[in-house]
Amino acid sequence: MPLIELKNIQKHVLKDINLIVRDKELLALVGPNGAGKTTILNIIAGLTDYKGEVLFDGNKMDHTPPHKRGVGYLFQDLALFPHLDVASNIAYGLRIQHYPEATIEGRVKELMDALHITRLEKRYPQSLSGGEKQRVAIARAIAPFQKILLLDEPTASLDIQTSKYLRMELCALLKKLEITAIFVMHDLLGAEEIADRIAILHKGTIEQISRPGDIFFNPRTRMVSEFIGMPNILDCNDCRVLSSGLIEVVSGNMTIVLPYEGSTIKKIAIPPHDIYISDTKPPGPALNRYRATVTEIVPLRSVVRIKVDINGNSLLTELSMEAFDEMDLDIGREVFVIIKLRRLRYVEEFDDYHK
Amino acid sequence: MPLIELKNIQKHVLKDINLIVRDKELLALVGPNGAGKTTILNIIAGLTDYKGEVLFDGNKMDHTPPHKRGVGYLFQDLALFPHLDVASNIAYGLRIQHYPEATIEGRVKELMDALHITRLEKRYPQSLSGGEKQRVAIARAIAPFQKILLLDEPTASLDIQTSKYLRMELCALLKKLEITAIFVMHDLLGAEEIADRIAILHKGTIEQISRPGDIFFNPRTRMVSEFIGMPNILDCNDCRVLSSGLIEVVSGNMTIVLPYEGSTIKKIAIPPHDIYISDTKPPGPALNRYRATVTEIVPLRSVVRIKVDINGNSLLTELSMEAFDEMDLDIGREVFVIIKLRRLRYVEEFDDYHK
Amino acid sequence: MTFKKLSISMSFAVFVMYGVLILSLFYFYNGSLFFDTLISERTLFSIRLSLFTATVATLVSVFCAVPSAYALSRFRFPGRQLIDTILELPMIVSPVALGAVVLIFFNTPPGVFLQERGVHFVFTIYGIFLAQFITTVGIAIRLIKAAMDEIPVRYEEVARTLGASPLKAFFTVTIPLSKKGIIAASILTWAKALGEFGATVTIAGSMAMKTETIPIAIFMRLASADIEGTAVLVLILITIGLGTLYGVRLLTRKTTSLT
Amino acid sequence: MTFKKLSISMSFAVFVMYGVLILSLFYFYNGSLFFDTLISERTLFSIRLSLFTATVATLVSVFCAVPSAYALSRFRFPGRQLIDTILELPMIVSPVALGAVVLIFFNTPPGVFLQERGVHFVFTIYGIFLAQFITTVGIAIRLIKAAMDEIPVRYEEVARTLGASPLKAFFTVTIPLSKKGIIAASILTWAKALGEFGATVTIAGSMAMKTETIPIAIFMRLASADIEGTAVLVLILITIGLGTLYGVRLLTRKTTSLT
Amino acid sequence: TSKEPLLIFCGAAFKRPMEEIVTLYRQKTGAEVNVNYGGVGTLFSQILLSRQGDVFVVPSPDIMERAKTKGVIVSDSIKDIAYVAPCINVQNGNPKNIQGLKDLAKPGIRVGLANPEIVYIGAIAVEIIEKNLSPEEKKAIRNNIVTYVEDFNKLATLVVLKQVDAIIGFHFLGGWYPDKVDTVKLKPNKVARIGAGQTAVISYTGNRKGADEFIRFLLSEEAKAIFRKNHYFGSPDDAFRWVGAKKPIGGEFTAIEGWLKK
Ligand SMILES: Nc1ncnc2c1ncn2[C@@H]1O[C@H](COP(=O)(O)OP(=O)(O)OP(=O)(O)O)[C@@H](O)[C@H]1O
Ligand SMILES: Nc1ncnc2c1ncn2[C@@H]1O[C@H](COP(=O)(O)OP(=O)(O)OP(=O)(O)O)[C@@H](O)[C@H]1O
Ligand SMILES: [Mg+2]
Ligand SMILES: [Mg+2]
Repeated sequence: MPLIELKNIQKHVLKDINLIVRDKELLALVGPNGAGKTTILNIIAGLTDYKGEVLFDGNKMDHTPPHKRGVGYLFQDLALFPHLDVASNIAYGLRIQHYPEATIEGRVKELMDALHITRLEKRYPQSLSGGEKQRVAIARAIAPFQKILLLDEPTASLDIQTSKYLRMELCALLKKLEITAIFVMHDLLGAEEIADRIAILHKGTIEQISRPGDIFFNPRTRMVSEFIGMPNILDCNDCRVLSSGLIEVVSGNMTIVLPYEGSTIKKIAIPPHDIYISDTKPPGPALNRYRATVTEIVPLRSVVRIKVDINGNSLLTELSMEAFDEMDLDIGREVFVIIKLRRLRYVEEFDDYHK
Repeated sequence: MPLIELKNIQKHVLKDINLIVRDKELLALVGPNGAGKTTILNIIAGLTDYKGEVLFDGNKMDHTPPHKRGVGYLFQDLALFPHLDVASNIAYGLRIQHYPEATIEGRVKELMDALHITRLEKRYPQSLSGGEKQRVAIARAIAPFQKILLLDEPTASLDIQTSKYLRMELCALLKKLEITAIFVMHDLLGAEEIADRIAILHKGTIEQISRPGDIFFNPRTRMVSEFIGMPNILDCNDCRVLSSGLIEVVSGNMTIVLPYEGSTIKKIAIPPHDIYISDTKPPGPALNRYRATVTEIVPLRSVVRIKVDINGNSLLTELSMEAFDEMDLDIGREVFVIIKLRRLRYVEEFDDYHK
Repeated sequence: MTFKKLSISMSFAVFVMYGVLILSLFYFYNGSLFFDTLISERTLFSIRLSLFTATVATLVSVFCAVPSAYALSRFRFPGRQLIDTILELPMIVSPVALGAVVLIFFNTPPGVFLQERGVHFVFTIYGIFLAQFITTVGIAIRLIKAAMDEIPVRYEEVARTLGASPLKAFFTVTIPLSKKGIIAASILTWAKALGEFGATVTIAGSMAMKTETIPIAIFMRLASADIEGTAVLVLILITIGLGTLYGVRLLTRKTTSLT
Repeated sequence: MTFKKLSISMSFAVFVMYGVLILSLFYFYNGSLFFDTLISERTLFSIRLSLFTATVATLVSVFCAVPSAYALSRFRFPGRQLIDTILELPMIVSPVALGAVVLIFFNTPPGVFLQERGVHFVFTIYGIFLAQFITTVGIAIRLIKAAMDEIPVRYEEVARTLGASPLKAFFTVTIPLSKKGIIAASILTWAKALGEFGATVTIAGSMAMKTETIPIAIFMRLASADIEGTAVLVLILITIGLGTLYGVRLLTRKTTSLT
Repeated sequence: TSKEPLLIFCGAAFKRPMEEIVTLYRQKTGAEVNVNYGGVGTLFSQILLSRQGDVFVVPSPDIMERAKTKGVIVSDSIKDIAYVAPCINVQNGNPKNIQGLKDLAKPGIRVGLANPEIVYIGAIAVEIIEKNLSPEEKKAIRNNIVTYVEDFNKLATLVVLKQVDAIIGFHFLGGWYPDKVDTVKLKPNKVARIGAGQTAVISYTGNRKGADEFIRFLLSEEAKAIFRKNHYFGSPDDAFRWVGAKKPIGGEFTAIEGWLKK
């Protein structure tokens, strides 16, 4: 059953948003700056007016004030209460909802522990560092046991370690408490780790909404594949395990060799900057090395995108401006192409053992 | 010649900071939340009092007011002027320094173009999205041609594509204009891409300061290796190129097979979560698969860290709590260990062709 | 640095101006008269009356002003601009005239009606409250509104998403955040109520031991061209007034500097 | 929703109170007297004099108040708390008494010295300025300070890193950001100066065609028990005063709502 | 009954004796008496608008006339209670050596007057100037007038605080401020009239008996003694003797018209 439904929402950049978030689902909202992510959250929380309809559990919410919607919201700009110390900021929602003082204390302590801010308990927001503020804001948004949680870039100011653990813990916590949540994120990889589904928003339109892997390997629009930074996605027609611990994958008229790790490969994604071009024959063994023809040259700001054709397979590569200047490439020219294996991604037939 | 020198700086969490930033250098300041990064920038910009000495070009700056230091500063909280539109925000520093109106106009236009905010020219900050605000703040900090630039998490709210391009462009721009810059970042990988040197700050102490690769492969303290998330760094004693396009690397009593890409390998770093443990013999070929003994179990919040011993080589692995619960591991137990190749990093003897 | 000095000097200049005015009172100062006046039953009554009425009037004024200021600061409703402007009335119309207007009101049918129903303001202590309330409530609203205008609505929104009703958000967020402004407004209101003379004397009269507040007592001295007595009473008023305010300020500083 | 209604009602209640006061003037209103009074040479002189002096006094007051408020809001220096408190003086001491204190000052040696050097405030139009200045500058400072207190220092810091000296940061950041507060303070100051009676009449006297401002003219009517004339003049004062302020407010609303 | 509180409106010029008299009256009768002091014109407005009060005490008959016209007072209850004579008052020791009316026209003399529109002594002063001086002198004196004040007491303050050199005031000021104010008598022929403090019952009174009783006390010898102690004249004759000639008491006058618009 859908828990949150948006119908024909229009506001600012949002053109005509229709979105369903299922009960207990964890939806990641991903998209470039100015796509309308925060606007969507504001609409769900009831903080702004809009055209269209918002339904929770099938009930129209358009005239329900924010405090009756039961929606926890981590604001992008945090907005910690400057007149309350860290503990009171976190306890605010619990106090206002008249939880017993013992519950409040326990909950606040637990959250402060989880977010490593116990030692900041009595400090006021203006003396906190950026990341410390974000942690407090997260704790405050989660504290009052609300059924729906909206998190606008919860890890933007966190250091990588914290950000990673937090993501995973939040995810576990939400699942345990059966909370329906929308995460806004910039980092598609981070989103994939935790989300049940990912919605890609671009210029006020939802370009795609699907399970994590799907977005990666089935980008439905050009925008999505640009956005995930993986325009080279190859379907594998055939796989052959080599005796030496490698697997040979055939895609169109091209053969790519990968380390074999015990599974059949369905699709490969190659980031453009991991495909190298050389105008001279490079040294070393001939692993994943091809002859190709330049078919298109698109100079961007600091890099040049070059489309090459390898036996009828079209690949997009990326070259730094300096490297490009050195090489004197032209459309129609023959070049050597090397595919690096480092950052290859692939969909396997069965998944990893523990994940 | 050192451009910025900090001598025995003390303030808040900062214990006794000594730091030299060389002329035209691009230094990345990396560290967990609350390490004191922002505090260091504030001290260099002259926005706070402190114990110790700050020197620019050998001149004591401790009593020079901020506007005479010639330091551009991107604040972590952005702090766009709410009474000025986007163009005027960017032009502020130029106007105040009496640049001719034509220069101002050109500069503002150029920066707005570079940051894709030209269409926001006449908008006021409060109607901008988080990422749009950050772009404006970056443009404003860069605009007035200052000799020193401090950027506090310049890409925190940017989407990944923009963030990547911006990093590279900023880097090119700074080099071109011979600006000395300090970037505060959370993302070590991002820092490596652009920084001349990286300083790792932790709890008010500079733990290490060295060239990008060095930090990665020669973490000088336990904290640093924890922070970079790569506790498994193996020196390679020997390399053997296999005929099949693979290379066999010997480290201690262990042999690891990697795809051979034309270079000899010096060191390998393996992220703990890319080392899988299984209590039963996994299917598939025996590539990078070992028998090991569990020597230590450290339950963290949502993951468990397990130290294993492979023929005398100690490796740290990471397991999700659920997987751990399923497996019933104990110290001294024999397990199977598989090293995935996907996210391996290695130092090669010679570098890639174009980079 | 020079600008800092300049602006501090300017504030000192204003201080000196008011300070010199206070000091010049000592030119006519007569120590024994000061104490005789201070401990006379009549002066003590005036002091008590003044402190009591000013405090009550301030409480009522601020009580009305806080929600009104909030409405004017946060909501857009027809007539808002008009209300905002009319609040200047007690400034534009001098207190004596304002008092006269109140008396005029009590002459109109609704005023007569009220008075016949036992609402006796004229020449009673309630008249003092009324005078002080009318002359202060407008300015109290404007002061508190000015403070609330500067507080981002965002914090109230946050409170709403945490389950606070508008009323609760108002009490737990808006009021604490504008505390500084409300205290400043209360102080000013109290000062103005304490010093209120023109409207008070017109509405409540100047009856000794009944409606004689300190400002009225000062006026009575002045009205007998008793300069020494005037100087002494003004000094008493200033001592009590500024002393109280200084105390309040010291007390509230700790609380407000934290936030 | 109910709270919103409640707070709006409260502001309406205050509006109604002041509105009823104004309306009750019409009980004694006499149309032809209104126009006769309005176009009489003497009234026109009073109007011109009042508008002129109030405007000049407001300009001077605000000019002194802005840097002083900034100093009190941003810098910690010895005596700050004391200065802050003494600003309440013109509130605590009623205008008539304040005027008397000024007269007393001109009777002390420094005052005599000033007067002998040709500084003639007493019984001149400069006395009107002085009276209006003294009664308004304190409150103007406190109002502007209240607004500046709410503006984060951060914006000034940003300006400094962009190369702005403290003075420039003040003009390009602090002033524009506190524009709303400064305008509100100016409006209140102007209103108070326009309505200032007690100190003016004491320092500058009440000579028709010389120092007779509208509030003084109103008092003259009241003191001759000319209720109709009083009502008419109060209406004229209110019309001019509130009218001007309403206009100013409409004009500045556009500019301030943008920011 | 006379135990009902009595509300009296009293012109500020009579505050000194009235306070004593009221205290005495309270002691004698135990009645509750409240007195509002103030500018007499303002008091008049207050009575008009509040429709309250029992007894009105004014320092001059003109206001009583107008009160009568407006029906504010019971017309047959008007009584004279004390008398005052106009004179010139100067700073202590008469530093500018002002000997008579003409001296006020000398260049450089600062003269203060009560506002003739609203204060009785202001009107009397204007009348004296109008009747006794040549047009040139009048012009000169008008140039010397630095201010009008809005009530009698401020007139006294002007001299006490040395803001003016001379005022045209009442004879008792010298007695009130022996070490601050000196009196310069006008020549008998210059004085046009003497003033009389009057009292009357206010028509809105709800306690006519108490009001009458209080007025009777005001006219008693005890009260007269207090007036005398405060340097008022207890009878017209005392005043005439001080002035040096018999003069009309109170009355209407129209001399001030030309003074309003300068
Ligand atoms: N009040 C407004 N008036 C006009 N446009 C607005 C207003 N508020 C937001 N916008 C625009 O709507 C678009 C979407 O804003 P939103 O804040 O939802 O973006 P976002 O997806 O959250 O971006 P980011 O990743 O940068 O936070 C932006 O381009 C923004 O400029
Ligand atoms: N005014 C203050 N009083 C006390 N402690 C403070 C104050 N300001 C900052 N700190 C503390 O100093 C430490 C360093 O703060 P700083 O802002 O420099 O951290 P940071 O490295 O920038 O962290 P982040 O990545 O979260 O932005 C933090 O723990 C912070 O709580
Ligand atoms: Mg956003
Ligand atoms: Mg920081």
